[in-house]
Amino acid sequence: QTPGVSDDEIKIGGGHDLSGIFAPFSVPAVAAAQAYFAKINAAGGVHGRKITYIVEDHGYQVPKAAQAANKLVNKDEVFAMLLSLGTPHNLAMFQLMGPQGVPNISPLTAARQMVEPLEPWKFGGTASYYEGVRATLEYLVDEEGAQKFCLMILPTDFGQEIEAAVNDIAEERGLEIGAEVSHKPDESDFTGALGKVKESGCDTVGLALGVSQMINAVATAHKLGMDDVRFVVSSAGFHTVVAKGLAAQGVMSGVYAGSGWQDLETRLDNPAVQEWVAEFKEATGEDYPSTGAVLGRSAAELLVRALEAAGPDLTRENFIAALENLNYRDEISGNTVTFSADDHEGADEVFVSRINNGSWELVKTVE
Amino acid sequence: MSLLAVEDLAIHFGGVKAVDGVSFEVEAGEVFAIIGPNGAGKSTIFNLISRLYEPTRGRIHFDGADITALKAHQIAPLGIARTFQNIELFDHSTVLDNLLMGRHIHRRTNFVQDILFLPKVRREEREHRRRVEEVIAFLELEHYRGKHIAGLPYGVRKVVEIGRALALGPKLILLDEPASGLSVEESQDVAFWIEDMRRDMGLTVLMVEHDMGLVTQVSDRVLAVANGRPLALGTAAEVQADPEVQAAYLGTGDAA
Amino acid sequence: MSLLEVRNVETFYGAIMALRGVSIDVEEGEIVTILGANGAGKTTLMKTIAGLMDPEKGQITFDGTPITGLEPDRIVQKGLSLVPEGREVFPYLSVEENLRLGAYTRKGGHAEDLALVYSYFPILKERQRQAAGFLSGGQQQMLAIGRGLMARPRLMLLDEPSLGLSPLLTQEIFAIIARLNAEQGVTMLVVEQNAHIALVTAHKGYVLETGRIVMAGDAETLRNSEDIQEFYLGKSEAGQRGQKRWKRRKTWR
Amino acid sequence: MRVVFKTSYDPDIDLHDHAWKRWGIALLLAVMAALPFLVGDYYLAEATNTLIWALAGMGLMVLVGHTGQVSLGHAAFLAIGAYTDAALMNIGWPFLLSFPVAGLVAGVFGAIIAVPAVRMSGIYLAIATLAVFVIVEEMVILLAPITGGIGGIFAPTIEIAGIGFDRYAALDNFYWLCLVVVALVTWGYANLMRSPTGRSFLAVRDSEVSARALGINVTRTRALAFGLSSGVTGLAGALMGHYIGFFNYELFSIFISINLLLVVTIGGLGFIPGAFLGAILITGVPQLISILRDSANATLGIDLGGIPGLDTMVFSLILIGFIIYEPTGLYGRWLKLRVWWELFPLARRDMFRRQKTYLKTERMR
Amino acid sequence: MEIFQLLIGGLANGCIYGLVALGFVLIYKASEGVNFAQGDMMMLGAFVALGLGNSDQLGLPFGIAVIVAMVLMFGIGWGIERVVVRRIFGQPQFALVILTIALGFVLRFAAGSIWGYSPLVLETPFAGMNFRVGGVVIGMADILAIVVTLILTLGLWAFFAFTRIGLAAQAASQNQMAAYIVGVPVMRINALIWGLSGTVATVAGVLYAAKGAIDPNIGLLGIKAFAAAVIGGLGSLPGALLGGLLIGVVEPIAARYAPGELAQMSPYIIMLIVLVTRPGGLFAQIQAKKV
Ligand SMILES: Nc1ncnc2c1ncn2[C@@H]1O[C@H](COP(=O)(O)OP(=O)(O)OP(=O)(O)O)[C@@H](O)[C@H]1O
Ligand SMILES: Nc1ncnc2c1ncn2[C@@H]1O[C@H](COP(=O)(O)OP(=O)(O)OP(=O)(O)O)[C@@H](O)[C@H]1O
Ligand SMILES: [Mg+2]
Ligand SMILES: [Mg+2]
Repeated sequence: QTPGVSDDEIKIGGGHDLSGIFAPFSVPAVAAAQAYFAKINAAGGVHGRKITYIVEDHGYQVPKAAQAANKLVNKDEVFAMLLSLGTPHNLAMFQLMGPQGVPNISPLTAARQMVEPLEPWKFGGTASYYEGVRATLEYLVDEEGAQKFCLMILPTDFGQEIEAAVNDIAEERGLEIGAEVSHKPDESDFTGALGKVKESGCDTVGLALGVSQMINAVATAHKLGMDDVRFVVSSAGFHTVVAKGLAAQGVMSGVYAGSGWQDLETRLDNPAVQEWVAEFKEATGEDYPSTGAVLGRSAAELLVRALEAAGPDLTRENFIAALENLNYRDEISGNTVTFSADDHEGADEVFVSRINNGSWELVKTVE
Repeated sequence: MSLLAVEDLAIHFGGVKAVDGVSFEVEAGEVFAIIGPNGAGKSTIFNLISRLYEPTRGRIHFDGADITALKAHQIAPLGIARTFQNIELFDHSTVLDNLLMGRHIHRRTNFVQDILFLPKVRREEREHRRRVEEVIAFLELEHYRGKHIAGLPYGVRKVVEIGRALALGPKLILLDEPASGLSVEESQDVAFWIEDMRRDMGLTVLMVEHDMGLVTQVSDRVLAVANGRPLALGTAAEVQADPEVQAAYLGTGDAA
Repeated sequence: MSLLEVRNVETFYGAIMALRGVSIDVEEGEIVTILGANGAGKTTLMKTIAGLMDPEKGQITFDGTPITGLEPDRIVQKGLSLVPEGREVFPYLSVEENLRLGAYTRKGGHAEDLALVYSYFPILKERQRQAAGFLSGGQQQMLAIGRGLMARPRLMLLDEPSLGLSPLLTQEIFAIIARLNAEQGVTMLVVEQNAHIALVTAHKGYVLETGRIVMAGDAETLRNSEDIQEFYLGKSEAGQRGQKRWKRRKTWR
Repeated sequence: MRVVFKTSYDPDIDLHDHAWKRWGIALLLAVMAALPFLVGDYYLAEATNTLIWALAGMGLMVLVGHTGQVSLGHAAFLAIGAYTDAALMNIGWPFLLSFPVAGLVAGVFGAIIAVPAVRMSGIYLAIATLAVFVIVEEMVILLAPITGGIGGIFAPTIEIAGIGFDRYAALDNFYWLCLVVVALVTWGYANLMRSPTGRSFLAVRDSEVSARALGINVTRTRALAFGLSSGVTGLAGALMGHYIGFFNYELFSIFISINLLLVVTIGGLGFIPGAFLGAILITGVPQLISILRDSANATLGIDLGGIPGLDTMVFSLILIGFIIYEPTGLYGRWLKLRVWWELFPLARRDMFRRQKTYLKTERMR
Repeated sequence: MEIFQLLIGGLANGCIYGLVALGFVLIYKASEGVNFAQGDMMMLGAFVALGLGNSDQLGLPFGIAVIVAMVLMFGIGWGIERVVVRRIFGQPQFALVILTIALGFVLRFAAGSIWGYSPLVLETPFAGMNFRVGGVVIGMADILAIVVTLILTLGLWAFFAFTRIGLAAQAASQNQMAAYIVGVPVMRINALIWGLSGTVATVAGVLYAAKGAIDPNIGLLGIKAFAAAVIGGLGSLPGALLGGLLIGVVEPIAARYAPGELAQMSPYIIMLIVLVTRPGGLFAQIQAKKV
């Protein structure tokens, strides 16, 4: 008997932050995934089984994440985990999931540890922070002649990956690195850090901060007349609100992002996108799906496709095998999802976008 | 040689000269009372002796040693115990525990031994307990042994405070208004206790008190202070006869 | 009708019954004193009247209106003011601010009353800017009484007003009580350990023991009662007690 | 009502004044020891987690409950314990040695901080410890070679005398290990509280002047309490590291400090059992809420999981309810239940009615 | 020149800390309690203003939206006192700490349920308005933050120093029983002060929101603001402002001139230094008891 699978139900688990500082990602992701499952379930489920997505709130606290894993794996006996948020939280949950081989699908973190080292049960959704930033920097060096990099980062895993990407590119291309400033999540004035950046003469800054902090920092740079400095944010900053917020502060350009999916706003004429935005609005009452929602929906689709492909006799083995054979285009995210036995990262493309007058604009796609 | 000697003691708080050149000596085995109008500096003298306040000038000698430079917690081990005018008990503990806390200076175990509760700790605990029970019997507190301080009436708390000071096993005990808030009957008990402390326990008593009846009854010598300065020193009768003391402190005598 | 009527009041501290059905009457213009040993429940009674504690049973009426269970500030507004046991001044406010707060419920100026309090207790005037928490015990007691006076109450409850005061000041306090009563008709309910002076000043008295009123009468009668003399005035048999330390049982128990 | 005649002081000095209480504790311990045979992995893991929180709670209880000092930085001591233990085991020390040393290191660190900190009290101390916490957090990031920096480290597996005590591979054994540690610490703590040291803690809490007048060195006593507190918390940190298996500095967040404060206050300040009750509340109730939520979904078809943050909100409302209903903590309620039981059927409801209470400034101490 | 730039930014930012700190001090002054939900009140205030003012929401003119938000938040603060805080009257201060920690979660939940968890941007008429004075750029938001904070601090200070109710509030914090027996309606004054702190929190929230985006978790700022209030000497309004300014100014200057990690630790190191040298904060209000 496969855990979490009965004749009419498949239990899927997720450890999320629904009440803490990363709720802006978890909440829409869960809403979008639940909406997707509701639709599938209403249509009869997958091979006659309804999907139940059990979401535990860990509030971005690691001990609670461990508790959530204990409940989901040992009590609810879920079939797989989907969209769990937070790097240390996922790693803590892996402790329990690994020995039992509970598949982990599209966690809400683009840390490399989500797929590396390769394990049969680990599956990442999109390109890592590292790859996103790397592609963006390459674009900036090649197309816009970036010469010197600075860093303004939070001491988190995504900050660290951006740092690694900047360092690697600089080394490979023989470019200089200027000031490296680390920040705290509760910081709200960036004049000093920007002063350091200015002093070291950087033309490009790798920015790994909270969403509100990013807006604040870039707006302050604009205020200080540092309009010639470009900011590179990872997928964590590839958020529609960043573009809107900066526009409100009078910043219309100069911010770049690399991520495994495309922004929705410019693709609203795509009928699939249009349809989903309408569905999402009906399900959640929110006008516009945010980054988290896009990721949540895509992960849900991935799960459903793999379950369908795995056939009616569902086991973790054939589910994993099915996943590894998937290859499809995700219209909503605008990327192509491919897995194989040695590639557990779904969408391998990176989309480099930049802010233009309050919207994200795609400038380059890197395979 | 006198047990306690205070020389030219003074302390100023901003402009207020709370104590301003007070000297006196307390002989071993004596009951010495300090009287004076409100705000005369009596409690402050006590606080200076217990080293809670830093004197502006003057010296304090106890048992032949100068204690002016000691820290407040170094006073009790010398054998000086005190009570407070406004009652400073450990409100969330029982009477028994309050009295046991009075035995602190006699502990001979360290915290590691305490955590392991070695037999030595138990032996000492028994001894502390025995001593405390003596105090309880002496002050007739049996009835209140297990009660929490917070729920006790004012008068009982005053007595518990005296008990805690006694549990320390001091040579000198400082009593700040031991009988305030007590009825006549209870003050009478205090008088007996003070006499017993002196006679049976060999204690020296230094006390501040407004109840002239009590002062007259128990004290050997009385020092009257006013405005931080000594006014008169002598037996209770002598001091009460002093016209200055009468004017500043006693009034017509109706209240006594 | 009495100014203050307390009927059958029972007050608890959790499971402990501190008042066991107390009834007293205070007539307008009287000075009434309550005597009682330690822990008799005097303070509890005062607090219950002032609304600081909730009685479980019984009624309290002030000037004809029931005040049982009212918030204490409402009761003060009706003209009842308490000088509590143990001073309870505002330690970080200056002496003058403490006094001004005493007149919180009153509209209009109170410079006159301030001057009056200062004339009673000149030391307070000297210390008017000092934080009340650093006054000596007796000075704080004066401040608490002064603060009570500032409210110009119709009924004043005084819980051990002489606590920690010098003999001279104790006399003065009771002189003030008598004078306010005589000149301004302020009614007084006084709890006092110094039974001697209390019974000289008061018109009427109650004796409270273990939560019950065990004796009541006018001051004269009480002063002449044997029990009162023995236990509260400390007069008779002092010598004998001194030697034998033998206690006579109170006859009302 | 039981009437007890005592013929020596020993029953008062003993941990339990009646034999039946001793038997009660023995029975509780026996049930706890047998737990792995009685329940499945889920409950056993939760029990282990609760034990660890109770241990950390006892650590903070010494400080907050018994000496009246407040700390908002106790997560720092958890971190120190966890990292020290892991680091020592990584260089080859056996657990039996690294574990106590981890507690010792945390304790000594705590005592050192306490020396300048003892002049502060209440909120001021809380903020100073918060600052210390932030600095420790930075140090953890900086000391990457030992701590793994931002990336974090995996806890080494425990082996004692060839037997595995890994939380994931041998949960039963790990549970017993935690149980033994917790039992020993509880015993030591209870001993402390019936001895002169414990009494000096209480003295310092209730009246500093009196404590000094009785010859208690307030500074030393507070530093000792701080040291013991952080030491026990360090032990809990080491166990927590092993329990979770992977940790980086984000495990030891300010929320952990706040949760620990909840443990001791909701449990009942100043009572050792309070730490356990508080730990049960903080670890168990959120689980209970989510289990109820699931079953509401399964049986009634009410999907409450769709409302983000509802679990946490319900938990918060429960906390608010507790505080309003029983401000003295769970242990206070427990005591009342016991009185009620002992007096049965004589107890009246109104016996436990709260009389009005009033606060006075704590700025004068 | 750069140092002035840093100072301006730091002062403006410090003013926001100071404003949140004022909220802490208000409640502390009236009850010696600490409201751990103060940061969340700031968050809610910002959201209420946003809900009233943003063009895709109610769309009121900015000034009116802020004023209405201040009034509404007064009501919410007042209501919190009436509904929950009052029920633990007279209980140890710890009870309030726990209560407000839990309350913070409830407020976050409320804001999240109404406005969602994604960051939102408050539309302000002064966004992007900057002045150049010499080589220093000063944002309109900075000027507003500084001016409003000064006015509020002064106003509140005067309220406590000169009004009858202000004095009564302080009295109530020092001795609740005594306050009652002089006729101070302690609970009603508390409710008033909670309302005021809601209003002050709204102002802080709006000024904070003007600098970036807001989401239900921005209340986290409250912890640092609380620290500011404490090192100022909790209970002193100018102290709170000073504490806020100190931290606000130290942050950018350290970020600019101090090396790496030290920069981030610097506000906390400053806090430690202040507390070790002055254990009761800059404007210490703690004294040894007279015995
Ligand atoms: N810590 C202090 N700060 C400021 N002034 C103080 C302090 N301690 C005492 N004083 C002042 O010193 C004077 C003497 O106070 P003290 O308490 O010694 O009086 P006392 O003789 O004990 O009076 P009482 O009989 O009323 O208790 C008072 O005027 C008091 O205001
Ligand atoms: N907070 C409390 N908790 C429990 N019991 C209390 C509390 N306060 C007082 N009591 C009890 O209530 C009874 C009455 O106390 P109360 O203070 O009213 O006495 P009193 O007559 O004023 O005594 P005193 O002369 O000492 O002031 C006492 O037996 C006391 O033990
Ligand atoms: Mg005195
Ligand atoms: Mg009394």
